[in-house]
Amino acid sequence: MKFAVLVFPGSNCDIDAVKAVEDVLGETVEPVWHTTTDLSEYDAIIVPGGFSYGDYLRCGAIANFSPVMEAVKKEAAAGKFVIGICNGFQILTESGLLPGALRHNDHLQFRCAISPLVVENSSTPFTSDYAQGQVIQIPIAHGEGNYYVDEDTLSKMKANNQIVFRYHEHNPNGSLERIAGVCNEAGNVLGMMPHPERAVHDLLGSSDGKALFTSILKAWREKHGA
Amino acid sequence: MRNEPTPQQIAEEKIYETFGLTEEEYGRIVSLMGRQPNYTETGIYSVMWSEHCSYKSSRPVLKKFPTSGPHVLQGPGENAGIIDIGDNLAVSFKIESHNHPSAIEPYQGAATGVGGIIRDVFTMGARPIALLNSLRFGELHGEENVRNRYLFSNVVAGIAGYGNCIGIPTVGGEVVFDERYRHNPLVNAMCVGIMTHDEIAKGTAKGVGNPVLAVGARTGRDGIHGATFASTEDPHSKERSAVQVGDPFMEKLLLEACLELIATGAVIGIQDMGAAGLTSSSSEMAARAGSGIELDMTKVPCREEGMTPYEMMLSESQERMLVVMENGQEHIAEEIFNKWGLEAVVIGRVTDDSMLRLKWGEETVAEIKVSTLVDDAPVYHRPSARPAYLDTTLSFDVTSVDVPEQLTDTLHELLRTPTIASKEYVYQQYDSMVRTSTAVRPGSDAAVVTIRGTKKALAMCTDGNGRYVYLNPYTGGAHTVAESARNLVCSGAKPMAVTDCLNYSSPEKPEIFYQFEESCAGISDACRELDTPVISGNVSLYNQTNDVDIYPTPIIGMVGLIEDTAHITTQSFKAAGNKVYLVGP
Amino acid sequence: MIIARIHVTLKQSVLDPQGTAVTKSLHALGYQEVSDVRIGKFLEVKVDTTDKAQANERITEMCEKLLANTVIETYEFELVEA
Amino acid sequence: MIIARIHVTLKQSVLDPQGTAVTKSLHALGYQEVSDVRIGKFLEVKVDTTDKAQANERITEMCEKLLANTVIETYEFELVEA
Ligand SMILES: Nc1ncnc2c1ncn2[C@@H]1O[C@H](COP(=O)(O)OP(=O)(O)O)[C@@H](O)[C@H]1O
Repeated sequence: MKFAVLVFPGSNCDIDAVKAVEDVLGETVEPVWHTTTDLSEYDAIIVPGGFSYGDYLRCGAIANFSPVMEAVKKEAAAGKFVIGICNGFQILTESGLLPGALRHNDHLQFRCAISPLVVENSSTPFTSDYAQGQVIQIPIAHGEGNYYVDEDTLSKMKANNQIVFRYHEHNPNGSLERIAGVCNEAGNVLGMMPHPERAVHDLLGSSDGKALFTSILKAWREKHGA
Repeated sequence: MRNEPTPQQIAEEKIYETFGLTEEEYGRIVSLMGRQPNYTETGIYSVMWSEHCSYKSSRPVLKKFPTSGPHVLQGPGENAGIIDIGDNLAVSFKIESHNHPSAIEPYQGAATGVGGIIRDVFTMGARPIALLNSLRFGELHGEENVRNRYLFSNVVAGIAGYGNCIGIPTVGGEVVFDERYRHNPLVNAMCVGIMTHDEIAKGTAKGVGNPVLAVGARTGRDGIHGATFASTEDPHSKERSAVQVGDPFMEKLLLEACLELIATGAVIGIQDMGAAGLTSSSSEMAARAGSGIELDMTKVPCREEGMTPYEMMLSESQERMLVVMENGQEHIAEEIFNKWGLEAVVIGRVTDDSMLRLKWGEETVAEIKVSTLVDDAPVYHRPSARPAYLDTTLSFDVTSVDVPEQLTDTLHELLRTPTIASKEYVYQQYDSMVRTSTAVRPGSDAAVVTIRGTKKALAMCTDGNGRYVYLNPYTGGAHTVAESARNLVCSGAKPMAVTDCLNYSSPEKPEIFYQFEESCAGISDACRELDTPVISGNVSLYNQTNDVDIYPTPIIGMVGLIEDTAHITTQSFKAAGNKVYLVGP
Repeated sequence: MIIARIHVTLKQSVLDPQGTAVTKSLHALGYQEVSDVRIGKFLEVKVDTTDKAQANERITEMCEKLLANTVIETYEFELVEA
Repeated sequence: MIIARIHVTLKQSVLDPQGTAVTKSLHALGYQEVSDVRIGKFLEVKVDTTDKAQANERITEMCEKLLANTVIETYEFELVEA
């Protein structure tokens, strides 16, 4: 299986995503510069965290116009797995691949901590190695992770099982209904504020993020009969 | 074209005094030059001879620090020091103050302080892997302390804003609140980087004819006279063009581009344009190589229109570097910088006549012998006098204090004081985990950062205890080093080397100079004893307002090596039933 | 030369965390008369043209595409000759 | 009820990294005619009073104290009756 990790000017969790794929899965993973226009050779695309374009104007707004994003849309439509983490989630909402938007944290501060999450939907290609309702420890690190979506869209998302993660008990940013991660209707595009790539080794304080990567590999194998 | 005072006016109207030069210093310049300096030249001397750049009051004291050892690859004198940690790996680190800018504009002052120290480390060729800081503010509670709270929250936000955006984890630091710092908060930032031995870069301008490039951000009128302003008593009274605003996004691009450029091997020398910008970077790079530099000021990429050579030389715009390339290799820099969306512009050449020469097209607008800026800067052996208060403090009998009856209440009271209470408010705003190498996050004695591909890890901490140093300068200084060493040892590391940031009041007051000398002697002796040489550092003097001097506050940043990540230890109790020991003399 | 003065604000239906925080701070400072604060962006975009109609069209495009996120924000602008 | 419409902008000589990034992005999107972008804040503060003179004074105070950072920013406002 072959992963792409997009690199925008200002991305800074790109390396972490590469290391996580290498360490957890041992599959091929390549950093891909934002000017690339063809992603067809990859099976999964990671839009990593960081501060693309300094997060100036709005998080993810400028990155959304990078040439590579057209290719992401194309591969997403073709059913490839796309996961946006933190800034990547913001970019995916800006691009319209995922519903909603991310506002400033309600307390207006950046927040970095290991945050418990509940797996709300364990039937996505990203979460099948978790149990439904499992509580996992995953780091957060963001200033604008306060998820918003209008009521109509939210009820459609619920009906369609698109809420994938919620913060467990404590809401660290004011997010609507404690939403921490959502997927698209088809289920092949996931966006989440917490950083699974930061929770892949006990030395880092948690290894609960590993199952997200193993889930993707499992889903890919099932799809390709490998 | 330029509406500047003439050399005669500068002499007769003593305009040099507004630049912070004394009459004696001005006289020295005239005799070194053999003529009266023009406006641009006076400006250049004033920043190079400022306390901030020349260390004119502190140099004789700093000379006493132990600075060498078998593992020291680069001691003080470069942008940052470097130590060897085996396996062909080297670690570079330095601490620096941004006290005065933070007192005026706390968010941007702290942010640009972080930006500056990061540049010092990556110019050495190292990839920055961790940030730390050490902060001092006035008391937090009460109506009268609104401004202290404002300074505190905005300094923390500024450090977070810059470090988080650029993607270097802020893994440690310390904060103390005391009335003594009400008007003079301290903001010291430290950066640690890692590289292989062959990646080490230096700040030299060698090789006649080699091109000199300005890279990164454009030059604006920011912070002109920042360096001299950093050394004068009242930051508010000084005229200033504008506060410098940090652009961490630009710095992230600059960092990646510079490391990529250094890796090509075509770089001769590279230096951050920090305090005193183009002036200090060009003259220090030339001085280290014993060469000269000629710059065409019409080539300097400017952000604002109509900037004069004087303004360009003194600008403190952030996120800029000066690079000397091998002749004919300029295009390598241009290509790499273009890829990162940045500019790399040839603005001059290395010469062999030992002069810093500035041209405006054909016209020569300044011409100064480099060695007179760097080596001939004045050195002051300030008078020193033992402060009278020491008689009382040193003879104070601790046992004369009554033991409180309700010790539990006393304990609660202590735990409530902001200096002792948890600093989670601070460090939860810092991304301490980016780069996924942080094994021990803020909140323990020292932070621990692992080194990918090896079993090794680095432990690091910053410590200072101004009140202790005030009460007993020599022992306080030594204690600061010992505290750092203990913190490292408790995390499982062997202490390796030290960087120091020396924050004091005016060295012109003999009692303060005594504190300075004595505490540095304590630091020196402790560093010798613990075999942790001083490899880099920074001095911040004149931290006083009216009659209030800050406590003498030397901050020690220490880095230690953990040979095997299995040896990492943390502070917390692990399980019920475990035995607790008290060890020590 | 035309300058577009653009205001980008959160839609009424979207809770404004910054505004709420500033309201609280103002109350803490004793400004009890403040009942609500909304915080948005103010952009000044200098455009090298003299054709107002065209500028109007282009600025609208820029707002729709980049300057505002129409999921949560609205925008309005005026063109000023400079 | 009075609404203060407040514009807070960076002083001219102060670097505006956001504005620079947006200018570049607009160029990349093909809006070559854009020569400069400056980004500031726009605040609407609702004040429970009918006394314009007093509102004027209080809003000035709020700007000086909290809403603008006068070391690097300038502000201006207008009062609108609501
Ligand atoms: N307190 C100190 N201890 C040891 N070395 C110091 C100290 N202060 C400054 N130095 C050394 O003096 C040199 C000049 O420092 P500085 O002017 O702070 O550098 P920069 O140009 O980055 O501002 C540096 O190499 C620094 O390591």
